[in-house]
Formats: sequence, structure tokens, C-alpha cells
Amino acid sequence: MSLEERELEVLIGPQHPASGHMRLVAKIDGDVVVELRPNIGYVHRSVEKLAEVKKYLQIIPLVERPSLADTTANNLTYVMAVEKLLGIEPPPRAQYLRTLLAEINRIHSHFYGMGIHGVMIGSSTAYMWCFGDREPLIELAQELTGARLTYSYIVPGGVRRDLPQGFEDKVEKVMRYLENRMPDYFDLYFNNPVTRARLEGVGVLSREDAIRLGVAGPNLRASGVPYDVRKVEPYAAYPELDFEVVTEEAGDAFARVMVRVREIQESIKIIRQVLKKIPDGPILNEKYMKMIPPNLRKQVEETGRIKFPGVFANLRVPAGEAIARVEGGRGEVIFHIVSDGKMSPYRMRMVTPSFRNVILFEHLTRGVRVADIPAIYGSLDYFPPEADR
Amino acid sequence: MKFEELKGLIEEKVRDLGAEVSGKEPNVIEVKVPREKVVEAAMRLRDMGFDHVKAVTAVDYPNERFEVVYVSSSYSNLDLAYFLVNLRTDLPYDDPRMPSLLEVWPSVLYQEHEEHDLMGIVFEGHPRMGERLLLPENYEGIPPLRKEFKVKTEGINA
Amino acid sequence: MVCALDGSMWVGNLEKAARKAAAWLVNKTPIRSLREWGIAFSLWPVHFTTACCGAEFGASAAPKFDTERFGFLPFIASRQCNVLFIEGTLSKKMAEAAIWVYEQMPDPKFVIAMGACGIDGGIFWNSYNVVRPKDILPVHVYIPGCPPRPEAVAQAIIMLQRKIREGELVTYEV
Amino acid sequence: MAVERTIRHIKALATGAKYMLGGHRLTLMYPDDVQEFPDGYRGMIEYDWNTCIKCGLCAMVCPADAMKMYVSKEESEEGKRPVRRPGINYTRCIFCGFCVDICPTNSLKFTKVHDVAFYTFEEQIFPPEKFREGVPKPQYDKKPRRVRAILDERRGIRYEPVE
Repeated sequence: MSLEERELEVLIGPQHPASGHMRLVAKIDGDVVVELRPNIGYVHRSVEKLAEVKKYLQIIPLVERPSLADTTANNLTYVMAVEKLLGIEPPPRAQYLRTLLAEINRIHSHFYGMGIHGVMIGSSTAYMWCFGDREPLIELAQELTGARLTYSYIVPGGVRRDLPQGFEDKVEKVMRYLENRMPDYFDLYFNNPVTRARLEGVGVLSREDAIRLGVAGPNLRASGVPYDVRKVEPYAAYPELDFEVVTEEAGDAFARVMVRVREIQESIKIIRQVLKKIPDGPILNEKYMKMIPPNLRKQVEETGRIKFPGVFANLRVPAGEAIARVEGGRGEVIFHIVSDGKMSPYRMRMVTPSFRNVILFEHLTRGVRVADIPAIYGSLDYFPPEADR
Repeated sequence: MKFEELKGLIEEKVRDLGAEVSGKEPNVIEVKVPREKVVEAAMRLRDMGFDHVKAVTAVDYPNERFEVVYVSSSYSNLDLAYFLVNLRTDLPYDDPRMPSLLEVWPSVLYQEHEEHDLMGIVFEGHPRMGERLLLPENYEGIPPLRKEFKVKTEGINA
Repeated sequence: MVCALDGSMWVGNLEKAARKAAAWLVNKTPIRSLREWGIAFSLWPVHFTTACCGAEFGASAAPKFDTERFGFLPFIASRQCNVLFIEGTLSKKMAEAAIWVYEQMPDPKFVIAMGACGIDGGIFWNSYNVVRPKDILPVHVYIPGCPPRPEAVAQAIIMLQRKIREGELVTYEV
Repeated sequence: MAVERTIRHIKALATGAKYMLGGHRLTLMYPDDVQEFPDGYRGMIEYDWNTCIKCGLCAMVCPADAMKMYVSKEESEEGKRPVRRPGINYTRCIFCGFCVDICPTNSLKFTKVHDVAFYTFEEQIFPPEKFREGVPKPQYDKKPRRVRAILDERRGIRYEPVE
């Protein structure tokens, strides 16, 4: 029999045991993958088109929806791009609050990714642990913003809520809890020989390929490229904070998981610094603060919750172009906004890390065994709605 | 590296291609080239160290032109990583084709495919032209990101 | 009219009579309530993530909310499941798959639409690529929210159980 | 290598056993226990008929076109311009809370109700007359115990009854 005749085409998905919404079309020979093409678009909801008919403020929830587990990154990037066009700066306290939420979100996004990865390689315990330990962080974010996942917390010129009372203590407790749990995670999961056997040396991405393919986020850093937008083009409060860019050299599935674990530890460090250094002051730009009617301004001071000025309903943004980038939990998020001075953007391009990482499905699965597909898929922390937008 | 210095360097590299180089402080450099020269310009940028593309944006100006913007930057050289170089090119409205930059930057594979799918721009030399990426396989009609494709809206009154 | 001497008619009648007797029996009170109780506490949703609400669906199966307490165990193969959870937006491409999955499930089967997108498209209501689940599937319970809280998911399961035990949803006919 | 692997296996099992026997429970026993949310939680929305000035800002800012200005039947007179009041459509509402935050008279308020589901599509639409009657309440079989989530450095989350 010739090779061509031996090849089989296997369709995996869109209904499959892992976190679904995509189809993998694999050509296999025996149980070795000859070629694998991801078939995406199962969650394509046309965010970019809808942005052209929605007003600037209305786009904030719109851009959050695609990446539900990592909403702050999209929210922050979009608002930063709009702020560049508007030419306004948020006050320092707002910058710190943005950083705080972004880091809380990064931790629970990493837990989400690792939990799903656990399911994919058959370790339900890892899923239960990771999803369980997400909850204290979600509880924190909920207290700060009022929602579990879709925070819509960052608005042009500042943030919507101030720190609630006694928040620092609660954060400290959760951080200590996570630190206490970490050794157990290693004993139970990361150092477990079963996990190691599934992940080590699987789906190796070399440094050159990572650069060439334009991979983003922890997947890039696991291949030894120390690129992190927080260092390269610091935004929010990151210029004043001390942290390290986590890299690993191996570039395999295990290295990608390890980058996430060590980033959680870095995030804990950042959150502690943010709470120590956070300055007093307003949380919304002076310009918009003045537009809030006086009786409501008093209420804002008492409750620490911003009331929007009426101008927010029909925010007009000067004509121009702006590109903003932010390091989210899954990687670099890019917003490219072309404005023509009207109430909606003329064109909004949203490039999410998952969309940039789709290319890895083709690249990493060539020549691996079918059983390794879930191990590789999971290690990429790929979130289909985010890629399809 | 300083912004002005890099801008001068790029200008020097691509001047003979008929490129217009402009800049937006603090870190965005715009390089506009005619579509025949876009591959050559991309190669020279890549050789300078701009090794990947972050975003490919196509903008539709109805009955006038399409503009395609490649936002490139560097991973291998962290000095350059701070800068974003936007390689732009204009395409005539009735003939939206341009050479694919896949050979220069493999990272544009999915991005160009998406712009083809949603905006209807043809990248010559891209192996997946004519296939659908995000839209359903049987989709027919105007590419949805074009301005002539209208999305329904409702007023504030019920 | 079929000839009375044709044997197949006798067999047909016998089978029909047997089915009728069985249907009568399972619709009788003690068996019927036992059956409905059984169905209500073995709702197995098929693991079919349509969109981002899957993140909250995942959280509701995780330790904090643990919907397995209601006999609600996410399962992989559609042949063994009786609940189809539409977890958020249904795009045109996905709608096809949703119908396939629904058709593969054995009777009695139920559909829960989760999230604003699963009801009317939510923030994506005017998108060109979104399908409303109620147009293509019979939806039994709707959960509003974007995403709904895991408690709301639990509430929907309890509501579905209540409706099953009221005997409105499941009928056995000849 | 083999020895090290064995040790790691044992460690993994021991960790599992430690948590199994340690009573490390995170579960909220919904619906017997119902969690109280912190102040400012963005749940379903309450409408104050009397203070509303019918400015329409809420409908203007709504990202999902869920908040709409409905003709108020009891106030509109024939031949005159209809009086419009906000109504909400939970089939689209995404709970971003923009309408509450932009309301200049605080006529819209957050409630902490968020665990509601519906049997039909139509009952999720709340025109102004229905909107003012308050938010839909979830049905519990028996009165639930209200609990508050306390973050704990040893257990993560534990629950305390609210007095």
C-alpha cells in the first residue's frame, strides 16, 4: 500500500471532550499525525463589524466578550487606544487600580488555562483544583468591580470603582492562600510523573520558530524569548513596579505550563507592590469628573463608585489612528483603531493572542502521535471565542 | 534606540522604493509603499530586525481605495521591540489584489487569510485564497467588513 | 382494509397492543412518578461548548458550585446524554453541529439556553453570523445574563427538574 | 531515576489523601445556602418610577439595545407626543451596569438578584409597567440560608451565615 492510501482524515470536534468550539482536521497515518489543520470560525461573532455600528463606550463590553476568562486585557487595550485618540490620561490611582485588576485577572486566567489543560490530559483533579482556586480571585474581582468575569471596569479616563473598604486584607489573605497551595500543586500535579510523561518533550517550539511565526504570550516566553509588553512598552502602573519577565528554555508543553505557574508567582509580587504603593486621589480624569452633576459628585465621593457624565453616552473621538498593546494573560492583545471623528470607530482591528497562536496547531502537531494532540492543544491555552472574535 | 534615529535609518533603507516614511511619537513609524514594492520593502524591514507581524488591518474607503496595514515589530531584538513599524499600501477599489507577504513573514498566514475572508482582498501567492476561514463554508455575498455590507440597527425606542 | 386471514396483521395488532399496554403502565401514577424522579435526577448534559459561556459552565461543574449534586454530570458522548446546553452564542457554523448533536441524543431530551446570546443574541443580536437557538431547537429553560452566574445555572437545572416532575415534559405514546 | 519517580508518585498520592481527609471543602450548597453579594454587585436592575425624568440616557448608552424607551400607556394621551419610559429586555441584557451608572437621578439601581431562569422567551421582557414592579425573584423550595463568602488564607473561601 502506498503512503497516500494509508492516510486517514479524522475530524475532531466541534463537539469533543476538551473545551470545544473548534474542529481539528487531522490527516493521520497509523496514529501519527501527518498534517493537522484547525478549522476555526465556530464562534465568529463579528466583533469588528459590530464595532462600526456601536458607540465608543458600548464597545467596551463588546470587546470583553470574546475572551471571557481574560476580559481585563481586552478592556484595557481598547480603552488605551481610545485614550490615545482622545489625548487624555487617567489619574495615577486609576492606573494602579487597572494594574491590580489586570494582575488578579492574569492569575485566574492562568488557572483557567491550566484547569482546562488538566481535563485534556485526563487529570480531573487538576481541573478541580485550578477551578476551585480561581474562585477566591473571582471573589476579589467581584468585590472590586461588581461582576464575576465581565468587569467592564476600565473606562476612558479612569476606572469605575474605587477600592472597597478592607480590600487590602482580603487580597493579602488570598495571596497567602495561593502561596501555601503552590507546593501542593507541584506535589500533586506538576511533579507527578504521569503529568511529566505527558508533557515533557511534547510539542517543542524552537526559539527561531516562535519568532518567525509571531507567537504571543507565555507560549513565546516558554521558547526563551523574553518579550513582555509590560517591560517593552510599559503601560498603566507597570513602569513603577518591580517584576521579572518569566522565560523557560525548553519550549515544550511542560515549559509552557511552567511559565504560567511562575507568572502567577510574579503576579502575586506585583499585586503586593500595587497595594503598597497605590497613591490617593481621584479615579477618573479631571475633565470628566467636572462633567458629573454636583449632587452626584458628592455621591461618588461617598460610595467610591463613578457615575458617568452624560457625555459618555455619545462620546466623540477625534479623527486619527491609534494602536495599543497590552500583555494579557494569554499574551499580547492589539487594538488598531481608525477614527473619522464620529461616534463610532471607522475601523477597529482586534488581534487577540489566541488568533496569533492558531498557527501553532499546524506547526507543532506535525509528526506527533494522536494522543499528544490534547496535551499540545491544552498547553497553548487556546480560547476559540477569542481567536474567532 | 531613539525614535528619530530609527526613522532616519528606515527612511534610508526604503527611499529608493518610492516609500513615504512618517512617524507618530513616541513609537509608531509609518512606511507607505506602492503595492508593487511591498514585498521588497517588507524584506528590507525584516532584514533590519522586524521579524514578525502583529496585525494585518485592511481598511475600506468606499469607491476610493483599500488600505492594508501590516503592523510589524521585533522579538529577537528587544531594542526594536518598543517600536511598531506600519507597512502600508493602497489598493485600487475595483482591483483589490496585492502580493502576499507570507514568504517574508510566515506570521501573516492567518491574518491575511482573515482579511481575504472578511474584506475580500486577494493576496497573490497565499496558498489559501478562495477558502473560508471564519465565515461558514457556504457564505455568499459581499464580504462583511466592507462598508457596503450593512448591519441592522435599532433606535433607542422600542 | 387488510384481509383478516393475513398473519402479519395479527402480529401487528399484537405488537400494537403490547405497546399500548406498556404505555398505559408507565403512565400510571407510581411508575410514572418513579420514572420522572429518575429522569429529573439523571440529567446529563452533553459536553458541547458553543461559546464563551462555557467558562461559567465549567465553573458551575467545579468545586464551588458543584452541579453534580443535582445529578448533573457533563458527559462526552451525545448518545448517552439527555440535556443539550447551549452555552452562549450559536454561530451559523455551530448551529449545524448543534442540530447534529441534538438529533443524536436519545429521547427524552431537553434544551437549556444559557446566556443572553443563547436567547436573543445578547450584545451580538445584530451580528450577521449568529443564530437564535429557539429558532432551531425546542428550548425548555432560558438563563439570562452575560455570562449567567453558576447559581443561575443551578437554578435552571432545578427548574427543569421541577417541570419534569410536574409531568409536563415527558410523555410516552404509542 | 526510578526511585525518584516512585517518591514523586507517593508524594502525589499523599497530597491527594491529605486533602481528602483534611475536610477542605469549598462548595456552596446552593440552593440551601445562597451567597450574599458585596455592595455594588451588578445584578438585575430595579426601576424607580417616580424619580425617573425620562431622559433616555440609559437607552442611549446600552451596548446591547436591551434598555429601550417604551411608550408608557397610562401617561400618554391621544393626539399628544407619547410619553416614553425605559423598559428592559433580559433576553439581551449583559449586566454591564452602564445604564445604572449614567442615570442622573439614580432611578435605576442594582439589586443583588442574579440567579434567575425563565421558562419562556416572552416573560423576560420588562416594559416600564412591569419593570417598576421589581426584579423577578428566584423560586426556592424552602427558605434558603443567606451566607457571606469569607476569604481565608488557609481554606480559600468559607461561608458565614448573614444575621
